[in-house]
Amino acid sequence: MRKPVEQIEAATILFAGDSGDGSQTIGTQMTETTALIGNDVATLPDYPAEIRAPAGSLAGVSGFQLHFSSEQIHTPGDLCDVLVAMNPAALKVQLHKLKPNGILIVNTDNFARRNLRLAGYEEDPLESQDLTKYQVFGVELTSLTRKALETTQLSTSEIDRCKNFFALGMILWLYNRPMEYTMKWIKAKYAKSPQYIEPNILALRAGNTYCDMTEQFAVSYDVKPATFEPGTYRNIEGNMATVLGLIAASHQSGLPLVYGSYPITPASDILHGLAKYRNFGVVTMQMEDEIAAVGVAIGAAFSGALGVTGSSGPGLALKAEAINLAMIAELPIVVCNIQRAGPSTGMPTKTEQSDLLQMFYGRNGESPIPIVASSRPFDCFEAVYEACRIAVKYRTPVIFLSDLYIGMGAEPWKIPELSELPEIKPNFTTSAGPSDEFEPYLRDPETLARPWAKPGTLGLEHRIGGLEKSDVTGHVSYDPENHEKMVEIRAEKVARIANDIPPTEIFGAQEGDILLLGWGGTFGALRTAAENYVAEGLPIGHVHLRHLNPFPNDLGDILNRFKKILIPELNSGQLLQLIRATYLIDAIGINKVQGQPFHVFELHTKIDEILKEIEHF
Amino acid sequence: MRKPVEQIEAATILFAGDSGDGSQTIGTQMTETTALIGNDVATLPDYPAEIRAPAGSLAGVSGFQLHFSSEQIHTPGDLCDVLVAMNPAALKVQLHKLKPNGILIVNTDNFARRNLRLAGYEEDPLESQDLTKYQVFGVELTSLTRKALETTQLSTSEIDRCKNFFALGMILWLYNRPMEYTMKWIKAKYAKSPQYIEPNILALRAGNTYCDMTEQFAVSYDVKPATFEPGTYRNIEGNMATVLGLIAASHQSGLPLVYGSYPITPASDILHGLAKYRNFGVVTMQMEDEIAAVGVAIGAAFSGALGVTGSSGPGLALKAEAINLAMIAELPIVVCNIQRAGPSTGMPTKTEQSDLLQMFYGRNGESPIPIVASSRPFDCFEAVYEACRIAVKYRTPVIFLSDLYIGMGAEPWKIPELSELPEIKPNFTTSAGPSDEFEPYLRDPETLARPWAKPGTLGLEHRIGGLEKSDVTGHVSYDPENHEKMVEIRAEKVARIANDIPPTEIFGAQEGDILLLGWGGTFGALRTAAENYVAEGLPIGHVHLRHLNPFPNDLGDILNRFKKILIPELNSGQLLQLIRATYLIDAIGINKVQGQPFHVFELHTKIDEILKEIEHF
Amino acid sequence: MKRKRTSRIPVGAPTLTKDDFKSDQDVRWCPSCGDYSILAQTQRTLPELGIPKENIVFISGIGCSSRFPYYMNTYGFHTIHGRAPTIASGVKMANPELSVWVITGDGDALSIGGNHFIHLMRRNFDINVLLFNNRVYGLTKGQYSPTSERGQKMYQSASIGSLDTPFNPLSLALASGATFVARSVDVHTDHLRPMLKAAFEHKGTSFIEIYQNCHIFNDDTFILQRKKEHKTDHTVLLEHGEPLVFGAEHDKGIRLNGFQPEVVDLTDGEHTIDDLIVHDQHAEDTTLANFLAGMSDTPDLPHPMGIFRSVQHPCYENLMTNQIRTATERMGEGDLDALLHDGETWIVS
Amino acid sequence: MKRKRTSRIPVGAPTLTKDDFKSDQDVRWCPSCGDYSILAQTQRTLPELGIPKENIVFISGIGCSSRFPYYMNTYGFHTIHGRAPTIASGVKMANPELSVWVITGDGDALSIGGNHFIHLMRRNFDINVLLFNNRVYGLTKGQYSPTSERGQKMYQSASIGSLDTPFNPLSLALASGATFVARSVDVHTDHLRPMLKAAFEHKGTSFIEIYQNCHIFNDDTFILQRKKEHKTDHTVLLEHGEPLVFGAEHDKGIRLNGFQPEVVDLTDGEHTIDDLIVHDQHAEDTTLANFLAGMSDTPDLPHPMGIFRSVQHPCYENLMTNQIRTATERMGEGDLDALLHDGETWIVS
Ligand SMILES: Cc1ncc(C[n+]2csc(CCOP(=O)(O)OP(=O)(O)O)c2C)c(N)n1
Ligand SMILES: Cc1ncc(C[n+]2csc(CCOP(=O)(O)OP(=O)(O)O)c2C)c(N)n1
Ligand code: SF4
Ligand code: SF4
Ligand SMILES: [Mg+2]
Ligand SMILES: [Mg+2]
Repeated sequence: MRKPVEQIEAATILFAGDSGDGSQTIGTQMTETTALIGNDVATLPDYPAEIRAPAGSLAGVSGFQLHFSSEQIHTPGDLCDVLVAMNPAALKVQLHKLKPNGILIVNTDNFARRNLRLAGYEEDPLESQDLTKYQVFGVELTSLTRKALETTQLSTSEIDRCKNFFALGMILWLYNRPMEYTMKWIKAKYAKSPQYIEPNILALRAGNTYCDMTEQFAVSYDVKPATFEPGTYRNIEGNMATVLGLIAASHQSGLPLVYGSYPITPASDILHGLAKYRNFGVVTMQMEDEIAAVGVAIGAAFSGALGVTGSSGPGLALKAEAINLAMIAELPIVVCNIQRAGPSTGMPTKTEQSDLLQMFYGRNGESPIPIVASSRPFDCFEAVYEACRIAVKYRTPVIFLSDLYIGMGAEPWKIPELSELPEIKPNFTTSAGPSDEFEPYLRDPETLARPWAKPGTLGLEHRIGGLEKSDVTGHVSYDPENHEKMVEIRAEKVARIANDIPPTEIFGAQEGDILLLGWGGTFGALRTAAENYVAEGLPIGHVHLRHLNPFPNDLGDILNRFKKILIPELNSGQLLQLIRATYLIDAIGINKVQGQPFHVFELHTKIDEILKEIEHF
Repeated sequence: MRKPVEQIEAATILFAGDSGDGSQTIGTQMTETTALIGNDVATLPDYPAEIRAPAGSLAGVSGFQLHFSSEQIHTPGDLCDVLVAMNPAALKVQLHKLKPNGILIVNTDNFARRNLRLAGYEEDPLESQDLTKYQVFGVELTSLTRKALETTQLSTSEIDRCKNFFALGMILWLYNRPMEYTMKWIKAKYAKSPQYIEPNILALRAGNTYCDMTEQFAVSYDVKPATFEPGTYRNIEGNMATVLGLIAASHQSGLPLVYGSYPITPASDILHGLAKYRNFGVVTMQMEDEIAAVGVAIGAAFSGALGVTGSSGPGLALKAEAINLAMIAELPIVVCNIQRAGPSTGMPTKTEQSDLLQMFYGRNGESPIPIVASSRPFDCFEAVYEACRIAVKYRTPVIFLSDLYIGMGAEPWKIPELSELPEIKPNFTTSAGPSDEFEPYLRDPETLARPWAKPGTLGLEHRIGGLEKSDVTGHVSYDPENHEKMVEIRAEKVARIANDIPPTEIFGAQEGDILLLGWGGTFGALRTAAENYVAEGLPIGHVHLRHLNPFPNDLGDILNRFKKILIPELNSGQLLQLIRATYLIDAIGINKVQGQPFHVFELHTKIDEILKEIEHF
Repeated sequence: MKRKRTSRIPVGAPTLTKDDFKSDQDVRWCPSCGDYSILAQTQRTLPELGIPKENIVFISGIGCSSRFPYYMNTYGFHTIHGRAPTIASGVKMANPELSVWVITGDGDALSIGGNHFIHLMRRNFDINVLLFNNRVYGLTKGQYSPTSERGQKMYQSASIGSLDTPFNPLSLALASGATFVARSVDVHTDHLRPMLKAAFEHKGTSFIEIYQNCHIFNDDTFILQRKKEHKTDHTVLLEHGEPLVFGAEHDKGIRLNGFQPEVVDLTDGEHTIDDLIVHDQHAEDTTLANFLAGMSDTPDLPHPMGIFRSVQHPCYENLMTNQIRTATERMGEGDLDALLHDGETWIVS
Repeated sequence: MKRKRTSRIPVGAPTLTKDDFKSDQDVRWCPSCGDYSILAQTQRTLPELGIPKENIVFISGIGCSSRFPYYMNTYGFHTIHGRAPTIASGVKMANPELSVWVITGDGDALSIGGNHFIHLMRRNFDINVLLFNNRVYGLTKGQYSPTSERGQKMYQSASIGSLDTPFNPLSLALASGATFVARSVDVHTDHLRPMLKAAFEHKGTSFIEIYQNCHIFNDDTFILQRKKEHKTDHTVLLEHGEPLVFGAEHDKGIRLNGFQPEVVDLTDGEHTIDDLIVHDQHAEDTTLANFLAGMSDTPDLPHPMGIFRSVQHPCYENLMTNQIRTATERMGEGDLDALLHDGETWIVS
């Protein structure tokens, strides 16, 4: 008998278990199903530390959080409505994320003494008083799955690997979602090992039926579709959006894409993703190290291709010397930095925004390089495309900043029309010009870009390199005035990109008490916080910077329209430092350096404080 | 017959010629002689671009400028009183440095058509009107030397190589300096090829006699000894002072010195210099690259030695990842950056101060590292010693900044008493402490330094690494709060070094209109400019920072006591950026990015402008 | 065998056991990972070396294998990717008394760290290098490495197969001047332990390639050399002065055909043991060692296991220590005050 | 010999001359530097290759030798220290039509650039690498390099002599899987030119070590191999299929003694040409090539000059182009709009 259905606006679910428990898989299935139904969705996979942890240990807990809503949302949610804990370790690690009175589903079969000990529980939490503030549902997930699959040909250990779908079946019931999408997915996934299709589907159904038949849940929930702009949508992860953005830039510009890389978490997926699209002429080269990888991109750019490289913090440190060569040689390459928590090896599976100043200044000498940051998973497409556009138009390396949080997070994306994509024109030089002497450092008067002359073009033979070059002719020069001039030209070229940036959008109040100024992966938390205050009618605005170098021309003006500038960052205050130096404004940082994204409530707390201070003045 | 002697306060001489002409040698001889007489001296060798240029070409001109005085001086002088030009190229390149009515000595034997053409002269400048504003002395240096040496056994080409000493003989006469020091030097230098001793001495004497006998110079000059603080003095180059500072730190701390390096201009001389002192137990290792070089320093520090590495801009970029490891592992190493003109390969034989922000921020994640800068050649001793002291006391990598200009410049140095040198105590941990469990991240409550436990010590076996470490225990930790705490501790540890820095000295006005705020190799020009204004009674002060990270605690106060803060730098405004961000002060930069040091008059021009502006307010 | 510089445990002191070498950290590799066995053999071998455990230092780069130092109750340093040889050089140079072990993977040593690897070999510090070769990047989840076979499709990275010709780590080490080169297998415990011991005993850089199974991302890549049922036909044990015989029944051997190795059947009546190549691990010339190293690149030949080369050359740290001694004899113990006053000085009073 | 991919000058077009390959820049090496001769031989050889000069790219690192591209009137890129192989790989991959030449020094290629060097060799791009070996860092004024002889006191850096065992560049290249390996001498112009040509003709990475004299910092380091009066006794010319004979009177030869090379006197009545090693540059197995490469490390043996190895393996850029072709055949030419709509989509209206 179908139980009552309650309409709610949004829900947040966290699946947690051992790395081998398949939480990522069912999280993704729930995400896709929910997106297809028309909810807005945001996800946050939370991988265990980059260590192979023993089964059942705290270090081995893998989580997948998903937030969906009938309204537009921007974050994977702060606290959760439902926590699915496949073992005691998952419970221990993730319980603090569950809302009071939230639904806690645990696999009681995994709460044997050994597992409790591994998780550091002295006594069984299911029997103690600790969980009384939650709605606890102990389910014998393993036994129930085994029973449901006893007629199949699978071994017990194979059957046990299906239990995640039992759990998914329950959650689909709880939120009134159809099972079709997942069934289709299972069929496709196991097309080559068809013996697994039926059992997984059986487990899924069993979980669903289990809720139907038992008195476990008093109600089920429904989240109506969100209102989206009209268009065709898909669900997309940040790193995949980066892959598509790069291919799109290559396709639209007509430049072959050459991606040089060396694996590193969390940037490797861009290499993996691009490697699949050889039919777009995409060349990926897994090189011996990060230096070789950027070398390949530089060489490709010299040859007239779109040279791209990607890595994360430590890899970026290694690339610095070569990026500087691309800068002085004025060759268009794009350098992707999918940031993770530093310093040094740091916490490779956690997120952070702490490479901004490295990207600005981490090279010897005066070395200005444009920096473009994406703000959310789907935005990676537009942002990396913009990086390619700037690189080609201005003949300069461009840094594209993303981070682990947006790179691995997913959300619905309105697929753009190809005709909406900005133009990228390589404008190769094909002849020496009137003087008949090709001048490789003669500049475009507007952009200050120098000519791009591909090897293979008759009459444009020329030599470039990392020694200072004479203006116009490009010959090696140690002339003092020339050096100063070239340093100025290179800075001015980057500065002029600001003329090519649309006016800055301010969300919420256009002037007033507080401006939240952010960049990168904190967009969701900042926008949600801003929406909340704006809904209360408070004079608070939010600006999220896509271009970090140069800053938009109108930024100074905007900053002056607010009493306080708040700069929340997942670092110790890096944009803060730049804004203070540039605009001499006493901006204030809200900083979190925990390898975790902001919770909206953390922002609220700080903003409330500041609001109080402002009132006291 | 001895001609009249005129007393003057100071003189600046520039020797210029082909790389093979020996200008560096006679420049050094004149410097040593002059220092021994008791003048204050400052020098500036100006090497040709890092290219083997054809003889007689503009690119091949090598210069050596020297400034000496009966007063304290701080720079090698702006414009010169005497220019010795050994060929037309030298004349062409260096003439703009000669004062109007200055003495120009040219080797007329080298002004044949071929040489004129190589230097790009259409007609012989000695015959044209261009030189009328100078006192031109054409001397047949080559022929005269050949004549003087005709009785020796040397071949003509060997004889020609002695002509620089003929020129030196003339200059010694002109400034009434004795020839003894040089004669002694020639004897020592050619001890193993004695056939060269006599001829060189003959040439020297011949040049001297030539002035005595001919009517060339109407007067000769005398510069009285300067008043120095009492003490024992020697002449010293910046890189050599660095070598001695490192050996002194090793000696005083009892820590063996291990220097890992890879050759690069202008840092190689530190490697060359240190390699000579194996009898101090100094280990130098020329490694395969800059990464390996810093790796050696880190390993040595882990083993309980004083690990040091040195390089210049591009090499520093390569070392960034490993320096970050030393930072998170909290191991004491010293990283020397002898800056040169960037970006990229840039202009390797020219000076610049443009790596400051790279040193601050050129690493992934939050990576605070103390930075100490030397301000003049002899100051390298004290500054690098201070870097070692901080590294050992706070268990942290420390960056020591020098540059090509001070590294290759020379001046008299008052040799310190060993007892004056600050203490450096390694304080190795030798036992696990009361808990019997060694805790490698338990901190000194005052300095926040962690213990230094050398391999080989029983009971202190422990593991460190680049992953985030748990406070106190040092175990690998992905705990969010721990990470934030460790980021804060590492920042706080560096911040506390400010408590260990003496109060900042302000030269000149202690408050008033303008504060000249500088760092590094610009000291001489800034101090000279400040002295000039102070002498005129103007309220101008000068602060030169030794510690760039952290800033001295009293700096904010000092800045507030002046109407305008002027920050002259040989870059596009790097300290400027830091000061603006930190103190929100509208400081103004005076920037020169030409690969050349400031001329004092350039500072005067800007300061005068600002003074006018202040008056207009 | 010359005496090691490393100081030895005094006679009569309690002997150490395997457990003394276990740290308090949970070992975190995947179940069935070959790294467990290598760890266990190392912990079993170290007590036999007779050196105090506080004199032992393990230095690693980054990778699954590079977690090794955390599990050893000795001094340890888990450094950065590829750079362990440089840091180990600094450790050894600053204190030649220490017994220094570098733990590295095929990616760590031969991809990003390839240059340091070859330079370490030529410098010949007295350092032991254990390369865990699983022909894959384990830690970053299954990309191909410089030892992965060409065309091999990997878990994620080269979805269309690697294009690179793999390195042979032994050939590279030999070409770089390595003085001790050996090979063993993670689970061949009775072979691995003596190899570890021999590496330690060798004065100079010792390099052991250890075939290691990555159960998750490259399972069974060395199945023929690792598994009991295959290994007798697919490996040949090198013994100094002995002919190259292999097979379950010692029925096969390797002989030279021109410059090429060739398998012969010792039971066919045509070939005898006298036709076979006789191993000489102490040959100064590397031709034989090179030849043996190349065998694993040739399909159908057994992979040699054991010591390929072991020759005595001067160690870097000894040469440096000699320079210091000589300089001190010649110039006297460094006198700082005299050094500061070196050259021409003058006194102002 | 397979046809090169590089497009050729159309028949009938004016032929190029040496002067076409001279740039307008003054050549700036020290007088008597060996680099001049290498430059001249290259400028003389290029017109003979029949390829348009706009299709030629010279890529170098940093060092005296690396100034080379500035003097060639082709496309050129003077990059950063040690990284030329990586940039050249990108250039070639992005446009396989180009004829790509890497110019490097012993420090550039084997010290800071050692890793890229060995990886370039194993990938086998169709790139030509010329290593100017002067056994010293010229540009930075005379420090020892990885090919400097041990114990050699250098102009300034190792005032007490280098402690490192030198690399043999050929051995390293061979161990890395190089498919074309040769050696020549700066001033042996009639030998160098055919080597340059052969390198170009070879499809795959071609590596030539060129003994080069640094007149200023390491004069005459190769005096025995460079000077007319010595070279007949101190070099042996390799010719495919020919025995290893040398000496002014062709009176000496090299034979194999066990695994060791040995000089024999062909006039002593005991030895004949049939005892000698016969060169086989096309051998797939590298044992012979390794053996020949090792000769220059052994005192008193002549240094082999010529082509040590030349075998045909697939080139990286061709393998990649094939992957692109196969993928396109299988999946169709990339359709961006379809790609963006890949997977599950839904429409909001
Ligand atoms: C500078 C840098 N680049 C890349 C990485 C990412 N990374 C970590 S381990 C590794 C490869 C590991 O492979 P291997 O050395 O074979 O060790 P295994 O995990 O197989 O034992 C890579 C690419 C890193 N940590 N640092
Ligand atoms: C990153 C970096 N490190 C060091 C240097 C300094 N450097 C320039 S060339 C060179 C060595 C040159 O030796 P080699 O490659 O043998 O070339 P040669 O000058 O002998 O032709 C060095 C160490 C540099 N330019 N960049
Ligand atoms: S991924 Fe492979 S190498 Fe790494 S721990 Fe797991 S099984 Fe071992
Ligand atoms: S220093 Fe040596 S290698 Fe460099 S240009 Fe001069 S002679 Fe040639
Ligand atoms: Mg591996
Ligand atoms: Mg060289």
